[in-house]
Amino acid sequence: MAEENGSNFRQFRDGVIGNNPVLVQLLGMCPTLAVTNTLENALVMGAAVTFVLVMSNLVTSLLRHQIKPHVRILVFTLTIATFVTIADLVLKANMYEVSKKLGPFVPLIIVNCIIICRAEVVAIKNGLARSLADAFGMGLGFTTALSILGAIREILGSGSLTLPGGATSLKLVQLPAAFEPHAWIIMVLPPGAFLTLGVVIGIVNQLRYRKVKGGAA
Amino acid sequence: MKKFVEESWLILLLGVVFALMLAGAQTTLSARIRENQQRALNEAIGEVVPHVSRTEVIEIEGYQVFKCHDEQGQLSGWAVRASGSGFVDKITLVVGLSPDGERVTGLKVIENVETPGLGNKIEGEWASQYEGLSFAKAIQVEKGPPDPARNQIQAITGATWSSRYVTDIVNEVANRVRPKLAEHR
Amino acid sequence: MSEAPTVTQENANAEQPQGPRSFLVSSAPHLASGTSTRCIMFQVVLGLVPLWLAALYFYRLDALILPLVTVAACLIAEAVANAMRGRDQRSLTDGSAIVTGLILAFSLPPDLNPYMAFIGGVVSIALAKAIFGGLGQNLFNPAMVGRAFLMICFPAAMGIWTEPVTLARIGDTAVDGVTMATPLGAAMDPSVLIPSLWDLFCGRVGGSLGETSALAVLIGGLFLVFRRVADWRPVLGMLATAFVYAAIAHRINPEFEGPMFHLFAGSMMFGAFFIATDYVGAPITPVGRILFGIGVGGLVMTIRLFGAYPEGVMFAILIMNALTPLIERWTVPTPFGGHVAAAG
Amino acid sequence: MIAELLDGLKGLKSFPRGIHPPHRKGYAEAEPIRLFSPKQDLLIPFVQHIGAPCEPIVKAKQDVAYGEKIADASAPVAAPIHAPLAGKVGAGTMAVLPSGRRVPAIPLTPAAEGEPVPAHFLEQYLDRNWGGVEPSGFDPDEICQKIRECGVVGMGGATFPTHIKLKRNPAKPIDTVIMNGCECEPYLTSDHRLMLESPEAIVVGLQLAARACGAQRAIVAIEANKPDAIEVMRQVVRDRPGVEVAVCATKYPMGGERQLIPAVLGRTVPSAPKGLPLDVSVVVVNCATTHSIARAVVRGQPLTHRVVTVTGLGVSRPGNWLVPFGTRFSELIEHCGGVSEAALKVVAGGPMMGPTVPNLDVTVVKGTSGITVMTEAETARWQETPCIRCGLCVDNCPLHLSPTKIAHAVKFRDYGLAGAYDMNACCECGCCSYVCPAHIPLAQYIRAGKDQVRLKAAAKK
Amino acid sequence: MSFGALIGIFLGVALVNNMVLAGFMGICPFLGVSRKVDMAVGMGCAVTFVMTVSGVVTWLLVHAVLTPIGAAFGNPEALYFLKYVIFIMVIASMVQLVEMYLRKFFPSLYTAFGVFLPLITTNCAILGACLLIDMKPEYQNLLNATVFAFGGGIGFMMAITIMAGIREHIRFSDVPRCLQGPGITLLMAGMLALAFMGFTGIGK
Amino acid sequence: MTLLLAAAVLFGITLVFATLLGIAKEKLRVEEDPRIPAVTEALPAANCGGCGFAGCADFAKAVVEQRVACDGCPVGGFKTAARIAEILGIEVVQSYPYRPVIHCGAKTGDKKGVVEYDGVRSCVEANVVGVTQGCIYGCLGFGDCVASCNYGAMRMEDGLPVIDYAKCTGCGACVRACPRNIIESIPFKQERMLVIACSNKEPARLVKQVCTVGCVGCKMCQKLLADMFQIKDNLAYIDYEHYAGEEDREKVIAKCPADAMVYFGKPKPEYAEMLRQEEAAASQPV
Repeated sequence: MAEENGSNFRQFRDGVIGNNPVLVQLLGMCPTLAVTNTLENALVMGAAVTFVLVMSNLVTSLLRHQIKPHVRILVFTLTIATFVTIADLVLKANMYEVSKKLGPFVPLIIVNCIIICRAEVVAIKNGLARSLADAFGMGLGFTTALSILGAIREILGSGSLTLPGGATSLKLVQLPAAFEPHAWIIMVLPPGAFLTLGVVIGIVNQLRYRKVKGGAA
Repeated sequence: MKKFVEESWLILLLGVVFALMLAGAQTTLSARIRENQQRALNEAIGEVVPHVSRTEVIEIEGYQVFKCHDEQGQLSGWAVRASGSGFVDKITLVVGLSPDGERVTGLKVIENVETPGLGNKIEGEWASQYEGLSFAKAIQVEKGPPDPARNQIQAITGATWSSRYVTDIVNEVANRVRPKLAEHR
Repeated sequence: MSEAPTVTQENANAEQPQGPRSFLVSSAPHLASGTSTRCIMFQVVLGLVPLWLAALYFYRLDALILPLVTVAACLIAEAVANAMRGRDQRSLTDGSAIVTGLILAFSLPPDLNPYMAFIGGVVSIALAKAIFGGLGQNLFNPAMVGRAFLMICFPAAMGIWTEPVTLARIGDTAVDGVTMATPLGAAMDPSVLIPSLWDLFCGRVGGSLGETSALAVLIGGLFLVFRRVADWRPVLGMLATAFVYAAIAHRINPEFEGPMFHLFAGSMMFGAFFIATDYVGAPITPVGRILFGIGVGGLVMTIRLFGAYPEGVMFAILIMNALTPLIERWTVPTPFGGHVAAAG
Repeated sequence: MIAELLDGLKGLKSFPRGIHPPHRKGYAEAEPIRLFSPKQDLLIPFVQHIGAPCEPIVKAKQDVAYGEKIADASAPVAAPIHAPLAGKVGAGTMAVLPSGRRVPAIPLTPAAEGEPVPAHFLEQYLDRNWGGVEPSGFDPDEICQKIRECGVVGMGGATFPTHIKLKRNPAKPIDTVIMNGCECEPYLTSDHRLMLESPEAIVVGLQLAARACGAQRAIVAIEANKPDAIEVMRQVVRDRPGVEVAVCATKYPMGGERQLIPAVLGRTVPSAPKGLPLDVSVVVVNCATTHSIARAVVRGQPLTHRVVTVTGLGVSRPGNWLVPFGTRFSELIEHCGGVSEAALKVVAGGPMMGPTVPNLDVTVVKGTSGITVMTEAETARWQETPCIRCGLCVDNCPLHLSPTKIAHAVKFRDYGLAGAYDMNACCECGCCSYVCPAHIPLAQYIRAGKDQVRLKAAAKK
Repeated sequence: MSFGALIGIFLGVALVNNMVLAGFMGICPFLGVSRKVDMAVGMGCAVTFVMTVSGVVTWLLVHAVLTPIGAAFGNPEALYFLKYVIFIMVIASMVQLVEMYLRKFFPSLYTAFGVFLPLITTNCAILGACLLIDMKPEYQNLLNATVFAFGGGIGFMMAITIMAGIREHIRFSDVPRCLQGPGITLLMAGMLALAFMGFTGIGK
Repeated sequence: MTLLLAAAVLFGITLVFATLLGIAKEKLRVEEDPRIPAVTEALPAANCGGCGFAGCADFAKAVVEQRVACDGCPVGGFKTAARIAEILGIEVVQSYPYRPVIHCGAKTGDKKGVVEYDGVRSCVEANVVGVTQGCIYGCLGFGDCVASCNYGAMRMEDGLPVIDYAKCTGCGACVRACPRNIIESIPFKQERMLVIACSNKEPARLVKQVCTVGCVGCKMCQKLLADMFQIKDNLAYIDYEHYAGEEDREKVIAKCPADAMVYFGKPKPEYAEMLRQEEAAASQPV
């Protein structure tokens, strides 16, 4: 992938659409399932991951000539863990409520395979611009996928759509209280997460197959 | 040894640099984080006890009890942080007591993982039923319309169990904390 | 034969007047017992008739609407799934979707909003069956998946149990809305009176549409067992385990209800005869089926006595469905005469 | 299960599981055995047994007498073939066996003059005068030798050379010989008729077989649905010490040796393909085979004819015929009134295990116990629908296998998995296909799987 | 702490709040290594082992290193911000050490489940367990923490083995093409999670 | 203060782990042949099992341990073999792509004795019934080979499988799928190869009874080109070691009375190109 020719923009676009980390590469499943019960959580998590991704790609790309192969993973982990801690502290300081809801999944970004995968595949082999374009693309792709899931689950499960807005969250949509007995509560519970993601991945695959078929014909 | 240093200088260096970065972030942000945590608790206390300007933390029977004072420095009530088992998992709440410890001045559930849309209604409007109930005898949960005179509250439809667990926690507080309040007055 | 024209397989006989007559070839055996999937499904429906009659008696109109809605939902979902997979619609007539719909309906609260029942039916077929490739390939019992979905989705609506009409006094205006606790709910709640065993047996208690009357379930269920449509192994395994479990628990802690109560209360009987005996989700091996029954019985009682939910049949069946592949794997029957050596 | 309990109460010998297909033996049950004399050429295949093919020892255009040996093999597992009729041999060609195999054969034109078979052949064949024969007077090796010379093979369908089966093996001594008169296949009545019309020869043959392999005990096993045969056998056995009659429950596949041995003796035969009845000290011999043994050893008569049941709704006059080997199905059936318009399948043997033949250009061989012509109404057409995992095949498999699992594995060409479910232990009795409500041809899948595994193993070598 | 409470912790993390099905941790191996039952069991064993060991080691590091040093300088919590970095380093090193050790001294064991070991480093169930132990006050006690970590591993093994059984079972099923692989696995996991909700309240 | 403390602690812990790992690396070193991953990298990673091993990695191990020749990967063909040889540092032997051909040429109209068959519509299962058509050697026509092809390179046409050589990778799945062993992998020395499209081992008279295009074993081809053709069991075989030139082949085809010889072929364009280059290289003086 890194050897392929193409603009930085293309690298960016690939991360969002063609090579979406969640829906196509199936990486970073844990937060995808865990924090998408509301759109707000999904967006905050997406932002946090994007931040860590960018920083880790930045550091890795800068240090790529110094890193010895066998300590590679250790360096990655150290970098990622540091920036995750920073992200966690920032969240706790500025969005306390949301950070409480995300619980252990902010620190768990450390083991999110997307980040280590991008460091390994792109950042260690490429210059700064390319690495950053990739990080932003992947981060945006991740956030998009999470938002889609978050929106589906929140609207079906709670009848609302919430945007993160600091101390007071912003309700984008709020269905009337009469909707409440008809909310699909399963959607905000664990089974709903698995089912929604399964269906979404099925739909994405269907679209991809159709595209492939159309391209061949 | 030389080889070892050659191989790991980067890690050691990074370790130091990152530690410095982290410590920096920690020092700048820790005050606000603590403030956030405090504020969340204070808000809850403010909701269950009227007129709070200053609190004092004491421990009674293993419970965290906040002794609340109003602007004039007079005792305005007590807030007790208590937790107990719920339908799904633990429920943590703050219950407010009048200065004499005879009445419930408010109840706020801080943490729960009860069934969304059902059991987790204990977080909302429902909890205001407790306001004004007496501690003289155990609070009861009734499925039908409650009789406040008999110290009753109405269960959430379909979530009788969550309602009952909350009440149990409150009654437990009444039994264990209330008698000892006088000592700290 | 030498200059025989092109012979297609279908008209081989017709186009060879001068050659020797040819016959249909096939692999032995050339006889069949005459049963069919449809025939089995029809018998299950027949076995459900006593339950339906009891439900009609207790819940009147609800017993008519709910099954209709769920069966319709299941058939529609099946038809759509067939269309999406580009298959013919033959599977609509094999009766499996109807059975799923009926069992789902009979496990729902009588007063449930029909649109929710419809969602349950669609989920049953779409989620539990169609995505696995249709009849026989599903893993979880479709009706139970549908019910579990509804249970978690609409816990409030799924927790309202109408009082059987026959219990209401004549002239009572609010016949429709009277609710009462199910016997199992009562068992968890010290403030509610527990119905007598006789009431339980007849069905004069609150509960799902088809499960309240143990008598009706027994009639239908024994019919199926006698017809060998339902296997006796899971039934016996489940009921015996539940009985023993309840008896021991009752002996240790008398606050738990006795074994007879647990057999007749809730959907234990219905589950044993109509759900645990569902072929597809259960192991195919004889020993596996007994283990399946024992597992269901044990889980039901564990959930009833120690879990948060008053009734555990649905969850127990789903959990054992999930364990079925492992049970099957570990209970491969020994051939009469021992295993063939791996080297052979 | 209830049926098994009832069988036990009635004192019938039985085995667990198995099925109860319709008997349909009424078509030919009452028809006495008659001799069939073909007018057309016979086509005598050189492979009428399991083992090495025979080589012809006659030349084209040579005249042969009745019973003259016309083909033999030097290999140990083989049996010679004798001329079933007096006549003229033609040039070598190929014949189609009922199994579909094409094998070398020679035509034999019946002699135009004189009797092609000895006079009173039928009476001689069904002779009931065996009173003076005492099996102890024969030497075991001599018995085997004579059996081989007369070309006797297992006539239940397996066609394994009998002299090999009966040869004493010090490592695996035999204590019991069972005469298999169950005839559990629906439709077929040839064994039944033979037991009624020539019981003495069968019992003598059984005793000779016991003598050959050194067994102390000889058992005549008959299914309960043949009370007349049981009666006749009991009378014959009365003055034959050491021979007993066992009445078995009417159940398919009672006639399979892996079912018959547990039912009669309570012993379990180790699984195929390695386990054999002799591992539990038992030999099972078909009743037509014992009949041939007696004729071969005592009278020196070669195996040239056998009783064939021609039955089914597709033929006008069902019957039991004594037929020379090499007779074409077409001629025999023509003699029985021909095939009706409604006929759909022609099965060589019974409907549970017999192979179908594509046309009537097939010859009767030593293993052909019957020809069943079935109409659409009698037989089943398989329209495969999805397996609903009802477990009926598992519950009814007499070998306690999981047929649906094996069939599924074969369907997806995972022969390793099929082997893990003990595919090779299957006896292909067809109970699974019979009971399957989804109409899955389970037996065909399993047969195909075994076939493939065998081919792959052969290719590896 | 009574024995009953330990059982409660064990059941709570193994069944009720199963790491995979209710906690969404360890999803990647759950999807990736659940094709064969044998492999799933191997992975489950490896995870259980590493999870227990790292649970204990991180607990010790927090309570025996960070807290005392912090306390010595005035604030016991002063160094808690280093937790994440330390946790992940412990896990990564543990996994690598275990892998090297097995490879050197137990090659047969290494070939049996050594292939899963590198996967464990990025298995969030391990880090998740360490974090949960650290977050919840009831695991201040080392014994409770150990039982929790072990129970979490067993819960993971159970979930992945069941899923592997199911996937072997439906290997020949006619699943729509777009759902084959992760799609159907996620949907099945959803139904499994639905079933596991029945355990709600047990061991409380 | 916190700053320094943090730095010290993290430095300390990092030092401990780095040392531990460093020591472990020395003490617990295990040698693995570095060529194995290199070879694995060079393989097509289709994991098709065409080589007879349990996947590409397994094959790589076998190649490095010299249990199998470097051209054992049927999918990779010559290019891969060359890469592997380069990694292993050995000489490459001339290797042709192996592709399947079908030794039966009887289309639906050419078959005789076809009867109605009731049962599983699949070759392996139909083969145990065995008598669905007169010829017991010929193609059954249910398309097991088509179903076995993972590359969509086969289809049934008029009762016979047709191979799309542009898609075929030569993995051999169809060869294994055929219960009658009609499909064989042969070396494609040219774009299209001559094949005896018959497997019937019976004498001429019987072959004619069941098929209009079957090889009758007349030995005409052997007479014309004894090197290339052999007759065994009434059936002609082609020895591809001695594959004759086009002119000779055309002569034989014209003389064959049974029309049992058929050309199969047109492999992938890149193979054609590759072969052309090789031929050109071979013709140049060294």
